[in-house]
Amino acid sequence: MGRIVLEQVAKRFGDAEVIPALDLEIEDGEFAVFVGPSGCGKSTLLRLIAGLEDVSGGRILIDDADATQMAPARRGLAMVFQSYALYPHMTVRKNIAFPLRMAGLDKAEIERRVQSAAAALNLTDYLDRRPGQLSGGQRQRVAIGRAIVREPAAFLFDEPLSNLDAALRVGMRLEISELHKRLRTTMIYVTHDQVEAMTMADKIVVLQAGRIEQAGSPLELYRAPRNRFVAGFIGSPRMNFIEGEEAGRRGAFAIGVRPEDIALSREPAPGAWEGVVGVAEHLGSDTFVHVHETGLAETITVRVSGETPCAHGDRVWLTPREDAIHRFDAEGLRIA
Amino acid sequence: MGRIVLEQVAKRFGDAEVIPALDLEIEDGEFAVFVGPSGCGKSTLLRLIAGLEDVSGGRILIDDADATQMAPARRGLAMVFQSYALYPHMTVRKNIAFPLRMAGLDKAEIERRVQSAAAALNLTDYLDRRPGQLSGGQRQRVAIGRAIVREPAAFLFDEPLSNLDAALRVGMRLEISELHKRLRTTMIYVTHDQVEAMTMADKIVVLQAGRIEQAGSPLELYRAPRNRFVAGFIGSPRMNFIEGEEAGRRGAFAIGVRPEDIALSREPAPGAWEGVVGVAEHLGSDTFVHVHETGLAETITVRVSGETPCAHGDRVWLTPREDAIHRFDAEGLRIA
Amino acid sequence: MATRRSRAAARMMMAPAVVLLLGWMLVPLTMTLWFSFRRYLPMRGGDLGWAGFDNYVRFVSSSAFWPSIQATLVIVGGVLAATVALGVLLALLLDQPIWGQGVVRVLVIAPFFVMPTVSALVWKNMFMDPVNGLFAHLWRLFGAEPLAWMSEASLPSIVLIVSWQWLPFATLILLTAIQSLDREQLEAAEMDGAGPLSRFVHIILPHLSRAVTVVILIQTIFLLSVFAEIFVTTQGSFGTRTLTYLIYQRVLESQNVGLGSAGGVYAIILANIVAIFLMRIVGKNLDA
Amino acid sequence: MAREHSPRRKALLTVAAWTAGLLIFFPILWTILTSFKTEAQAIADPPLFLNFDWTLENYAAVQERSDYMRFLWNSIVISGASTLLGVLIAVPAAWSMAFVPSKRTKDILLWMLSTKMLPAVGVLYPIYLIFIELGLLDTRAGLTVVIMLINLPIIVWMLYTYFREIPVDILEAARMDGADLRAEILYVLAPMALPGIASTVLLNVILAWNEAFWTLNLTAANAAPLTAFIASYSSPEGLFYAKLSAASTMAIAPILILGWFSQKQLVRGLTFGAVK
Amino acid sequence: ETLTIATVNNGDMIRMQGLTDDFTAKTGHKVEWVTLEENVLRQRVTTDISTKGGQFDIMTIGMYETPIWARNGWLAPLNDLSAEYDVDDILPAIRNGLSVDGTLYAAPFYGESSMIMYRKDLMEAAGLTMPEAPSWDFVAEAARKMTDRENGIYGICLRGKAGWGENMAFLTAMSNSFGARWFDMEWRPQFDTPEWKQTLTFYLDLMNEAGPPGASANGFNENLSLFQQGKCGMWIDATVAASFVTNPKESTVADKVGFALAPDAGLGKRSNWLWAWALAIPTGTKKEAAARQFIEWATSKAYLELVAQKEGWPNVPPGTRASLYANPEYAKTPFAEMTLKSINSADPLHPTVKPVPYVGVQFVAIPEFAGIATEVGQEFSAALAGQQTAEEALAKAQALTEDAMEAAGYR
Ligand SMILES: Nc1ncnc2c1ncn2[C@@H]1O[C@H](COP(=O)(O)OP(=O)(O)OP(=O)(O)O)[C@@H](O)[C@H]1O
Ligand SMILES: Nc1ncnc2c1ncn2[C@@H]1O[C@H](COP(=O)(O)OP(=O)(O)OP(=O)(O)O)[C@@H](O)[C@H]1O
Ligand SMILES: [Mg+2]
Ligand SMILES: [Mg+2]
Repeated sequence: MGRIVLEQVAKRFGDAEVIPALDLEIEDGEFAVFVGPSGCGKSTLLRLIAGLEDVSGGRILIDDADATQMAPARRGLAMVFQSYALYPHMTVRKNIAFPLRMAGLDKAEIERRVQSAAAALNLTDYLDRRPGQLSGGQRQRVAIGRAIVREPAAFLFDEPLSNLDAALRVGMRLEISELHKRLRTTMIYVTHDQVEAMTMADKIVVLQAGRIEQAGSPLELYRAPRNRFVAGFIGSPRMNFIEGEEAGRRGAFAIGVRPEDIALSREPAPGAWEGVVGVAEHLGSDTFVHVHETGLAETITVRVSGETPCAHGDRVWLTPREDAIHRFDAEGLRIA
Repeated sequence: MGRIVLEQVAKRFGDAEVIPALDLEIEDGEFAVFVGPSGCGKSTLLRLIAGLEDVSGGRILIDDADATQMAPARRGLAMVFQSYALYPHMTVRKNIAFPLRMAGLDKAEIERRVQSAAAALNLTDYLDRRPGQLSGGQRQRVAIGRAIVREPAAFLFDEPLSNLDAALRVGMRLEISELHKRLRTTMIYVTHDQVEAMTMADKIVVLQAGRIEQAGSPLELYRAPRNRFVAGFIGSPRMNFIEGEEAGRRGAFAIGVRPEDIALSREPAPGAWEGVVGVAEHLGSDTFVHVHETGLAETITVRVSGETPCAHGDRVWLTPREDAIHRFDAEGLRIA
Repeated sequence: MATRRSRAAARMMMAPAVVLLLGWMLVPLTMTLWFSFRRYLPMRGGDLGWAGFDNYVRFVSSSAFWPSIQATLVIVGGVLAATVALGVLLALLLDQPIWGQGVVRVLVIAPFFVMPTVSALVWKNMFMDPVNGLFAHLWRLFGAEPLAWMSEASLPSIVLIVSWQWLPFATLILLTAIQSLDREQLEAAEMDGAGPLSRFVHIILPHLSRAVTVVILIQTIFLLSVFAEIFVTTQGSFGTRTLTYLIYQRVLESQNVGLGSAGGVYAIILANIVAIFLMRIVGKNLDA
Repeated sequence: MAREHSPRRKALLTVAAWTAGLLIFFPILWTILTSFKTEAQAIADPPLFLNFDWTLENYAAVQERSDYMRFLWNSIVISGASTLLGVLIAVPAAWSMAFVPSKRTKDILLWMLSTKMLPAVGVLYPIYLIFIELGLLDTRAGLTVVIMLINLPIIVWMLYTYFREIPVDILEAARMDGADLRAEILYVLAPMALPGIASTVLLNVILAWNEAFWTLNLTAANAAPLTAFIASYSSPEGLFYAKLSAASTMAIAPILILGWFSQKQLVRGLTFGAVK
Repeated sequence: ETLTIATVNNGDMIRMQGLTDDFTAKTGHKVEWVTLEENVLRQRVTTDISTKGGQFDIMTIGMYETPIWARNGWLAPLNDLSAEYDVDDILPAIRNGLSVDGTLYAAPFYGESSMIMYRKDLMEAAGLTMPEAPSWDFVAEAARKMTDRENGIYGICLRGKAGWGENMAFLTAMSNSFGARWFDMEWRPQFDTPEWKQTLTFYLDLMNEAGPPGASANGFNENLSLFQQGKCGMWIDATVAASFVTNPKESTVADKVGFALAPDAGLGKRSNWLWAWALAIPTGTKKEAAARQFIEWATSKAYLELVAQKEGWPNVPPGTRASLYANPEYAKTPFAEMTLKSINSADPLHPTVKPVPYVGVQFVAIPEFAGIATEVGQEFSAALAGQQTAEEALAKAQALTEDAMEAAGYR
């Protein structure tokens, strides 16, 4: 079980209104990801749910029970912190067992649960080490292990991967996804990395300045962003925005085209945008070409296949796929 | 000017041989990137070039002059540290001016150069702030500014972006690339992130345990990795390796196929590898499908277009592009 | 961490320390204040009635008052200057790679463990005694007339003794601070062409400023109430009568508790002026 | 800068550091040496360094005169108990300041420190009167409380600086894991801050051990610690250097040895958050 | 019962500590000693008695405190002492100093006056002979002649260290012989008189010409060790020092010491003082009976014999009992006779040439004296150290004494 409902939840720190009243429902078993730029209130929202901060207004329902005034430990949630927050003076075994000890379980039961969590997370060999003797990824797994043993109604993750290096991040991302597939427990995951959001979420909640800009499945957000903010935030490399005449011609204040929806050619083409290659980033499989001097936007990024030859200073012509163009009005709202 | 040549350079710390004798040439104006796993000696090599460590053997030539015994300051190189190493008690202006003050330049000249560096790096508004009052990206720029003003023969960067978050990393990566395009000064850049290496380098030097595994342009390494280590290190997601029968059939001990070189279908196909989808990561433009139970390797990762419908538990068939298969012998060396 | 619950808990947990210290401060302070307005002469039968501000006026107008303030400031200032300057040098030295670093550190740290009374006795008798003291022997060895430290150089002697006791403290804090300096900063400065002296002036010294403030704060707290060293050595003569010592003389030697209490109130005021002044700097520096 | 330094430079620095170290240590060394001389040798001209007849007669004389063990025991009890009590009171206070800071936290902290600046002589009479009233004169309990109060601000500050370095996350994790305040402090905070607590304890034992004003003025026979022991050797009639040295050595030896054994801890503790 | 006794860390008291078993054996009472350095002791007992702290059953106090404390009713009178104790055997000068209105309040443990101790060999070498009762002029001349700075020999060692019990004890006694006094009959301080100027100038000149270096830091102890090492030609100080300087174990000049009365200036008063360390019982102790027993034991004739038996006659506490000086064994000690003469020549009730309103030879028995005299002593000490002139020192002394007397309500 783990249905979490926020009703008009608001948070002020002193005078600063960090989260204006917002409503949100997270279904049982759902993997919800909060994304948004730094300082937009993701962590705050998560901590409100966890009970580590008091709400300034509104109610938090967990499985239809009002949890607004409950102590963190009583909400039946488990949290994985960005810093892992492992107890450095305890062995892995003790770390994982800690919540069970606090709950007063008997020794045999604790040991049984620790063993099964460790097995699930490939930690069996490390049970007697201290966190200091583990690599970043292993620590992350211990933190998850500590959360799992409690068999919580929901997991809360606050940027759990941001301290790992790129390669590890990919691996751990997969592990968490697989864990979710296996446990089918509600998970709320905070990140500012849109790749993580896209790859992991059932539901992405895009936040800006404490407000929900859009909530929906990754592909919904990718295909039909509600406004320019969401459009710019989701997708990598970023969507290119063009204002002015080109947009006007398409009946919009601004249009957006994703780098993968632009074709690049080295010959002039009718209606194509002309420009000069700034930097071409060769990733092997793909190349990201940053095109300048188009007169439309400072840079237009185009994704082409890895084989396309392309170098700094080349003159190129860009053709957007017309059906993939997103249109926005002056307020930044999408024109359907 | 800034041609850097290492001749039989070696480094021991006490008994530990961190770098066995190696040779390397970096041409004037080249952007060289040292990559490799943690602890492989990247930083050590950079510090040898900078003069912050003494070599245990061999010679370092800078612009054909023997610099092996020169003091760091006299080598005409500038270094940007991973921690930025800004002077916390000085304003941005003073930080940038510091090397010039040490060089005994007069006030007006210092001010002129600081202004021009600040302008180039968009730091003009922050000149009177302390490093503590800047964001990560701004600090990074100050560190670069401090390096630029000296007009060095070469820049040395030691993982300059590893303390930044994903979005900023991409931006700064581009800025450094553009800086290089503009200044055309030799740059040596250390990272363990292969994406950075691929996108920025003229020449990538892949290190393992202090040895150079391969040095060459990004696409050379992508297309013709000299061994399994390089093949696995370059490219994202990683190359899939398959040993055993499938490899034997192709006259190799092991074969490697990149995720983008595998076609995925939901119908059986002749010769195709059968498997079950574990996690499908939807990035919008692409989807990475992690396929299990193929009997060939634990997981085979496939990259398909964003539109391909694909979910956990689906049964799929994989067909590698035969011409894109890399073959390796038992020692891990590429079979041409 | 900022829920109502935790804030309530925090107040509860602060209470014992705050209440105890408040009591420790207020009860004697109130009594001192009370005494300071009384003619309280234990030798003449105790509390002889109301004195108004007589004690206060008498205390400041006594010829000993301003010299005592001066002596206090000279001792505090002198010890601070000596310990900080020598402490920085010593810390730099100990930070270098040397053989037997651990042993040297043990040697340097030792004076901190010596009780003030003992150190004053040892210095006064075995080193500074003009006849049998080691310094006298040393002076004679070079054909000089031995110095009568306690009378001819009384303040410097006391500063020397107290500095010897506090040098380890300053050295250790500064040493830890130096060791915490990001080595990359020094390397960056080296790459930037700064020589050893420049690195010291431009990088190390500014980095130490925070540690220096802490040294100054803590030492001042202890130095303002230096007593044993003076009691054992000069008993306040030759210009070494600090405010603390003057109060001691008024209370215990002259047996005028009222007058001494007024002095105590002045000392509290002085301490608070110094405190506010220090807190200003430290407060700023501790935040940074 | 991990460059190898030339052995010559290292030798030079070694000589300089040892010279400084020995110079600073010399007064203590000289005291210890003198304690093994006869009174006449103690003032010999020229001074005798090692070439004298080592004798234990001063130690014997001191032990005969005063029951060293009793003073020592009092010192141990008073410094130990006052530190323990201080830590017990300071830990919760430091927890509050470090983890639930408010605008007034720093003011409170600085106020606490400022109570240390009260001149002890100024309040001797009030305290003495209070002690008479409460029957605490010449009791170890009374002295323990006073010394604890004197050092409490330092203890709070040190613990505060230590606690502040402990990530709040970990305490929050404990809270999520169902730990109440007691469990949080006992099982998570205290073990993590153990090095800090240890050095706080050490420093305060030293400060308590060396406290000479209150220990002298509030005790007579029963609770007198080593500071009172020393007061009977300070300047008697006749020659006394050797006996004074012996008594001094006996008074400082326990704490010196403790300090040396735990110097690593102590060094860390002395930093008062000066260093991050 | 267990008695807590506060005492000073002088040799005789330390010897007494060693002999406590004898007392315990006789009476069954145990004794806890609180032995402190003189200044610390004074601070401790004064605080304790003035606040009625009751920490001590017996306090070691001096001739200065006794009358003041007794008048305040803080000391238990020592009447009804046993016949065996023989109060009348106590030297009258000493007894007077420890009594108020004829009642004894503290039993003398040892008594002392001051006298000249000199080096017979050096005196001879200087071609002089020491009369039994020399004048200041003779002393000054002899001191100058004996001085041999090259060889570290100084003609005269006098107290210079500040403190009412240190340099001021000596200087006050000296000033008596020059006709000076602390206060006139109206309690007006007298430092502005020519007599004081003469006293101080004489002292400073003498010390500058014939005194050891750093004399301003020298108290009893420092001078004692100087003399024992043969660095002083003459030393005017407490008579108890005689046993130390003639003790061959401690003194390098034990066999060369002569004694003479403290000098005078022909005005009828000599410059010797009178002092006794005595044992007193604070009122309010619950163990008064046991405390009395102890005091009787420690200041009895039997105690003297006990010490003589254990440590030899030269080491018995001197200066308290006439019977001791009548003892032929004790008379053999070289200093016995001169000590007795010195003590007898002091008169605490009429210490000065001109009349004064106070008692005490080298002190003024009023509560404020210790504080005032210490501060005055610091001024004089600073003058000896060359930091100010005699005139400046006297002017400051006058001012601060006036101040303090006013604060204390005398004027
Ligand atoms: N305890 C606090 N007191 C005052 N302001 C706070 C506090 N905690 C957070 N804030 C403010 O609330 C806003 C939201 O903070 P929050 O930590 O939730 O952002 P975030 O989205 O998690 O950012 P990041 O991606 O950097 O972690 C910020 O502006 C922050 O400054
Ligand atoms: N001063 C030193 N003394 C001893 N060994 C050292 C020293 N500096 C580095 N090493 C060792 O040399 C090896 C290479 O270190 P180096 O820092 O160059 O690795 P790196 O490739 O930069 O790793 P990372 O990616 O983690 O920064 C490591 O095994 C390291 O432990
Ligand atoms: Mg956050
Ligand atoms: Mg590195």
